[in-house]
Amino acid sequence: MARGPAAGPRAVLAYLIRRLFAAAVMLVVIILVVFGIFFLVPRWAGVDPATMFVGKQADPAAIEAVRQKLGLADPIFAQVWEFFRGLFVGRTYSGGGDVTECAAPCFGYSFRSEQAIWPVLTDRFPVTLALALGAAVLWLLFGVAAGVLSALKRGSLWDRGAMIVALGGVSLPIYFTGLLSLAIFSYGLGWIDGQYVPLEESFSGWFGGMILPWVTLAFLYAAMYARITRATMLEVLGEDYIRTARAKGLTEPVVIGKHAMRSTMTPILTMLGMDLGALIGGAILTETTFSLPGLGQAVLKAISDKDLPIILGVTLITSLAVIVANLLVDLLYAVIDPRVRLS
Amino acid sequence: MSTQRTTGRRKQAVAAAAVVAALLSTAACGGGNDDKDGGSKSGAAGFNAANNKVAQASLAKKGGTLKFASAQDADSWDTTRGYYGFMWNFSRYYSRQLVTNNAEAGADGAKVTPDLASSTAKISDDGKTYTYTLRDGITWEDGKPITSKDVKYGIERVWAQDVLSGGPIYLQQVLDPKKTYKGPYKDKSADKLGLKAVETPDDKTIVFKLPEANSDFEEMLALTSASPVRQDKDTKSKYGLKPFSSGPYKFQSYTPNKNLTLVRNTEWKQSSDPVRKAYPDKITINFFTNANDLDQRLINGDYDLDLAQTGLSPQGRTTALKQHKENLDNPVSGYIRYAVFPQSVKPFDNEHCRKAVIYGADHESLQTARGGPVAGGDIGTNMLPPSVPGSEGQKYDPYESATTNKNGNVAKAKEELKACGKPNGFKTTIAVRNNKPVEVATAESLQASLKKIGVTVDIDQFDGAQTTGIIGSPSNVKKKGYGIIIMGWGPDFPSVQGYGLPLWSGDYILESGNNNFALIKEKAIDGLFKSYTKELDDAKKADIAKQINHKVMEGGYYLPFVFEKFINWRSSRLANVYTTDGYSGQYDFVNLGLKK
Amino acid sequence: MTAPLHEPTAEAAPSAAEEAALVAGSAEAKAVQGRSLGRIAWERLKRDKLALTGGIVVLVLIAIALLAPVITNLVGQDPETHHEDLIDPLFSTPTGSFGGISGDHLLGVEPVNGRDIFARIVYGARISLLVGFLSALVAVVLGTILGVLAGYFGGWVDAVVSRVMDGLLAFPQLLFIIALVSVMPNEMLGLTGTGVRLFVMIMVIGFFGWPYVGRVVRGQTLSLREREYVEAARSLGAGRFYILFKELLPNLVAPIIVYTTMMIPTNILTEAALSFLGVGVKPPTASWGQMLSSAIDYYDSDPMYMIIPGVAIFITVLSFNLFGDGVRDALDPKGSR
Amino acid sequence: MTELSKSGAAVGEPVKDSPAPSAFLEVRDLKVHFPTDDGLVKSVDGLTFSLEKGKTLGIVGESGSGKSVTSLGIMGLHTAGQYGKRKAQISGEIWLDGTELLSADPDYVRKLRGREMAMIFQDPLSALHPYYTIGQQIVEAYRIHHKVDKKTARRRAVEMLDRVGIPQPDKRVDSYPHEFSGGMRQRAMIAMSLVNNPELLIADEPTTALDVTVQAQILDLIRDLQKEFGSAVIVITHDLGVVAELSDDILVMYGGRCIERGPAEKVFYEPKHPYTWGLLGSMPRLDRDQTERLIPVKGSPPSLINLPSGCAFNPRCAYADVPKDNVTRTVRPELSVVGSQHWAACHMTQEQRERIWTEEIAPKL
Repeated sequence: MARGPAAGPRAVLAYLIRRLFAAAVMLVVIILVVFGIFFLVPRWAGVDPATMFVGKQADPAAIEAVRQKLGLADPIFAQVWEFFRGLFVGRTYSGGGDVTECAAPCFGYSFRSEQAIWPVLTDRFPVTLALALGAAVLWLLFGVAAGVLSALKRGSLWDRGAMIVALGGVSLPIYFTGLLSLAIFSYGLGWIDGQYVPLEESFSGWFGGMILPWVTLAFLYAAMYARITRATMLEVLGEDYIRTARAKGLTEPVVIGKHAMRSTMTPILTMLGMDLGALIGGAILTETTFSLPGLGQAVLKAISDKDLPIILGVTLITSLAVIVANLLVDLLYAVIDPRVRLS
Repeated sequence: MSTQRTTGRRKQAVAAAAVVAALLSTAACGGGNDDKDGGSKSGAAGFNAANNKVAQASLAKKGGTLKFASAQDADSWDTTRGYYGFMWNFSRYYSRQLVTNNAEAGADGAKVTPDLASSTAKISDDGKTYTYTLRDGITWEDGKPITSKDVKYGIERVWAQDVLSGGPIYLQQVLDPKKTYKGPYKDKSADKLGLKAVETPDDKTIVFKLPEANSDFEEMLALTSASPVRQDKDTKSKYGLKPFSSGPYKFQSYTPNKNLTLVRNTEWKQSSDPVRKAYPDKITINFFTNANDLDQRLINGDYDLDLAQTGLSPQGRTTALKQHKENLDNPVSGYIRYAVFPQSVKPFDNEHCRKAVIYGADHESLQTARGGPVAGGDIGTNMLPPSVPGSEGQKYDPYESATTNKNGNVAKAKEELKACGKPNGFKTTIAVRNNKPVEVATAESLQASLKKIGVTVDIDQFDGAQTTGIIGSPSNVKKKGYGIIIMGWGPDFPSVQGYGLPLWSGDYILESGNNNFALIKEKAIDGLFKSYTKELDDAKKADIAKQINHKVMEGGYYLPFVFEKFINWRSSRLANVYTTDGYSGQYDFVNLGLKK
Repeated sequence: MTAPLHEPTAEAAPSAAEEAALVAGSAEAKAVQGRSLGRIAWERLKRDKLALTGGIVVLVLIAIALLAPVITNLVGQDPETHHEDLIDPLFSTPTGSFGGISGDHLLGVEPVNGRDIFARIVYGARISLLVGFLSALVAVVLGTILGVLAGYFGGWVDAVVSRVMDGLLAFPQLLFIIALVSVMPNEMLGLTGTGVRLFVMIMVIGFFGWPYVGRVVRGQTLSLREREYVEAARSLGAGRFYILFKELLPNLVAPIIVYTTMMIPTNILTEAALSFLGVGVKPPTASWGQMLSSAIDYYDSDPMYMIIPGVAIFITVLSFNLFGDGVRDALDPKGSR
Repeated sequence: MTELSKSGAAVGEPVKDSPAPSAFLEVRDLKVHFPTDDGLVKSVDGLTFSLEKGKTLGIVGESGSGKSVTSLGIMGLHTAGQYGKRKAQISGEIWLDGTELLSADPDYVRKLRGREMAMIFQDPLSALHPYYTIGQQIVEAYRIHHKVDKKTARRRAVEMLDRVGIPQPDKRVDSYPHEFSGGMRQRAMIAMSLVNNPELLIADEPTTALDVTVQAQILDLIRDLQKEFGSAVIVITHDLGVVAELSDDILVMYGGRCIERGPAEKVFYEPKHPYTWGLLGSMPRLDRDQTERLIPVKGSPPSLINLPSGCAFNPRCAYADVPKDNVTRTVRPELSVVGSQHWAACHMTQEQRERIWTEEIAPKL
């Protein structure tokens, strides 16, 4: 009967190892799939990837040389294997008397922009992270607040109004709201510069550049979170333990703010973890609209350039982010909800 | 119905002409005082004030940061690998050549002037030997002198196409057409200077020995790909990330697709350089992904000019034309936008079917799709760009595309179809790059107008990043049935050779990376090109260019859309601004100055 | 047994009214619901004005999409004819005010080529709805089959399906779809151009959508499996297949309907985003996302061109969302809203 | 002045406009109505009773009879936290220790909750917050009403857990509800309710969710604690057996009204209302075979929106036609004295009831 208060550290460790192993398998699958897409599909479509790397007046010999250097002539398994090896021990590309070193962790090397991918990722990751986190703070604040208020004033004008606005927010394409907000607040009224400035250059400039993307992105998500919060809060308010809390003589702010919120936040945190993870790779539209030099922008450019190594790198980093975020959420969940046991 | 429509059309055309005329006349007013460095309230020089003339030259001051913005990064900043026009233009900040384009406005800017060399080439009588002597005081960014061996090594790099792909290979084709040299990285000689065709008897002298004369050779040496590179600083494929500077500026930082900063090269001496004025202290480029955002930033004054020099996008163009006309120039780019008919795809093997399409096309609609007369350019009537000697502009209009037939001539088109044996029309496919919305728009326009003569077309938008692989492969073009390919072309250097050789010469039909999409293999044209390379007289060269152009047009291989023009933004801060034919109507970057 | 008279009462009674709620939760009440779930849901839906409005708009949109050629014929326009005479050659924008809105062109004309926006919006509805519905269908079919298999058979089948679902949910989907669509050939499976793109979009969006359905269906199947009546059916000697489809599927109808209605608007937005990014259907086929994408070049000089497709997307997605919300609430056995 | 039963609990016709009563708890003409889309749900429709300290009142009825609504009404939980919903309409009077609660300041009532009056809920698993330990929840309950530090409160929590019979209370205080068995959980719930020595304890179906063996333990516990603390206790249940053991008085509710009340032994051994007979008949007894339930209550609870006219029980009553002139279907019976301190609302005459009870019902029980 008497189980321990929570899973012990050993259980947590075992759980972590199991999850990390699953994550690794997952990443391998993702790598395989991405390789398949970019090497097998073009071949099927009759396009030689090597021709993407040569210029206007390229001759067949140059194309062949590029193919050699990039290892495009190797079987796909060999290419995948090389990629894996590169992740751990680094990798050397050579051809035509030129040697290019790519240190571990080598996520590949872009021959279009002559860069190792890892620095690109580490350079752009903070921008995307800042975008996602900043927006998350906003949407949590406003979305959850609006959701709670709607739940507490269920059926009121505020509730109906807020929920229709929220539904509207969910129904708007982000590039549409993004452009509108740029046109209005940046170009039109000139309130906000709306231009990305690196944080190390100027905090205020950075903040000014991030505010529109944050708000735009947060608007979409705040709408979703408001809806979820409202529904969850309503469900929680119907729970017996809320009635118990009242029966104890707790004041309403404590009942709502402590007892009800604690339960309401659990699914919200789950969502938050997944959304943050997804945003790290999925902020393509936002970053494009606002010209933010993040991962999404890099990958969109890479897709139009067919710069496979960058696409592969970003896809991996993103999947990793989603997996890590999910893992964190699961761990956090175990902390928040004592009923959850790590298994 | 149709009469009404024509009337409407005409009215429209008249109105449009009036607008354009009004624009240009105001511009003339604005342009009138450009010598007095006047301009508008904002300080901008006025509409077209820098178009083929120098605006506000005297206002340029030393110092400041010149800020470029761009929606596109260079293909590579490596002098050997870059092929984008703006890269060649920009590379003059950090790279010098033996000879370079004249720092002059308009057509004069396309002429060659000495740079590292003390004078233009001493050419032997047979036109096969070019000798240059380097001037004194020319240095690398570390203060060491630039030698003839550095120049030779830089040129040799063109041969290393397997490592340094992407750039123009004219020098290789002219100096070593048989490709006997394998490039410096596979060079067995100790100094890696094994290229026989180039000799460096001493550090100051360099001699080029051409197997066959080529009258445009010096133009080729003026290309960025002929820049010197120092062997100990050659990082091979990574050279483009930080080229070693021989010019007035050097790389401080560069993150591809993000930003680039140049700072003064303190070892560069003004006295050693007759071309570069080097006004600003610092030059930055910021890369954008949203073209509208970019334009808006330009208009707001956050940046000085667009690096890519492709003109404002429609929204920015409208805003700028309405509110900031004094900041605009409307230069001719030197590009011709056109449709080309591969002869390998039936029925385009028949010249009458090709001509049917040319007659059937609504040229004005195509022009509108390109952006109209101002932002798109004049209706293209032939295939020689206005900046190339021998060009006749709209005066040569074999299909009366800009006059009688500008809205298409259905009757004539039907006649040609009959002559082709397809009186009821046919089906074909237009291939168009998916990353060029304007080209897609022209494809749609062509599709709509060809419908009227019974020619139904599918539009296949192919991946613009794979242009060489898809339409550059004649077998693929045939397989896919691309009867019409929409493309554009600008001269690498302003001559019929620099423009038309890869497009029209039978020798240039390649299995991969082909640009002779029409697969033209006419003895007459090939012969004219041969005689052109041997001809040293400019007037005669121009005449040959004219003949080639006529031959191409008579064959009906091409449907030119426009002689491209674009609307280019210059900030009010800029001084000493001018467009140059040397870089396809772009501003001459290297001599831009700031007012403050 | 009992008269259902009290049923709606109990249903609507405040949750604090403990005893009333108890009635709602009683086995009897469940039996009533089980018998006439559709009718009760419909009763509830009829009362939800917003959901009804959404549903009506959805029906209108479907009608518009189906009757696109008829509608455009009625106004005498088609989506692909150019009207360059209505375009200002200098700015490439329509000469008429409000994006060239006139009696002939109800919503104005497109910049550059002067195509009729009304006709393009009407035809664009076809693409949006087609992709929205079919990809949801793909997701539902895949999700139902795999979810039922996983939930019913358990063991390694469940393990594999669950892992795949986790994996797909961890995939950066939009990125992936863009990448995939952008390398797809122009011709495949006898389709060309827009056909290929549509096919790929439908399949890929559907493919990434099925885990959401799969999870729910699996969970439902798991719990239903434990119920007596399935056991009973089994003991009567019914085959596994029979059990699956006769007993489980009817009980899965409600969650599947809910997820489908919620998935369609998301899919429509995804289609619009893909078209916006230039990997959607190909011109001259009209699509709202693509119109919005090209309208961005005229956001100030011809704002109507941007607003119209934007509003079209907005209204469509909003209507589906409103309707979906209503359906979800109506089918929610707890009736808690 | 209200007539008090000798047992001290309950009973007496409502006295209009009376002054503050002397009973510890007095409920007068309590009505709790909920407006809904379908009409007004009259969950409690005119209920009157009173209760003295140290005494126990059992309220019996089936689901939907209004017994839980009554208890929540006393606790003031119909008005607290009813956000945005159509609010419950409550009328009547609830006097607790000389104060009328319905008209009192809600915050004053809140302060009484947990301290003066506490409640034990039916399902301790759902009634305890799953994310907080038992200790945290008890400490919280204690500290709202006592200005003490956490340590003191925790000692008190351990003490209470010990008192309700939880083994190793100093350890279990840090356990979460889900780590307890059902019986232990209910003990913890009771500990939490009693932590402030409330004078009124309402136990709403305290044993329904528990095993039969555990039920007895919990009932014993409540009885013991009541003796110890001297509180007034209301036990709400659908199980007559539970109240018979525990209560001094019993009140039977049907359709939001009281249909019979009286001292426990009277109601249990000499019930005067057919519905009470039904409850007795459906009560499981150890001395009887479970299968032979002789007088089950047929049908389901009445709609609280449209109560059947006449006697609300008439559609389910086997003896609805015993009184003449169809009176059961037209006239609502009022409570009338049927014995000493014993009231019932039925149209049947005393004789008819006696006859049916002795001839038809009692033998089968």
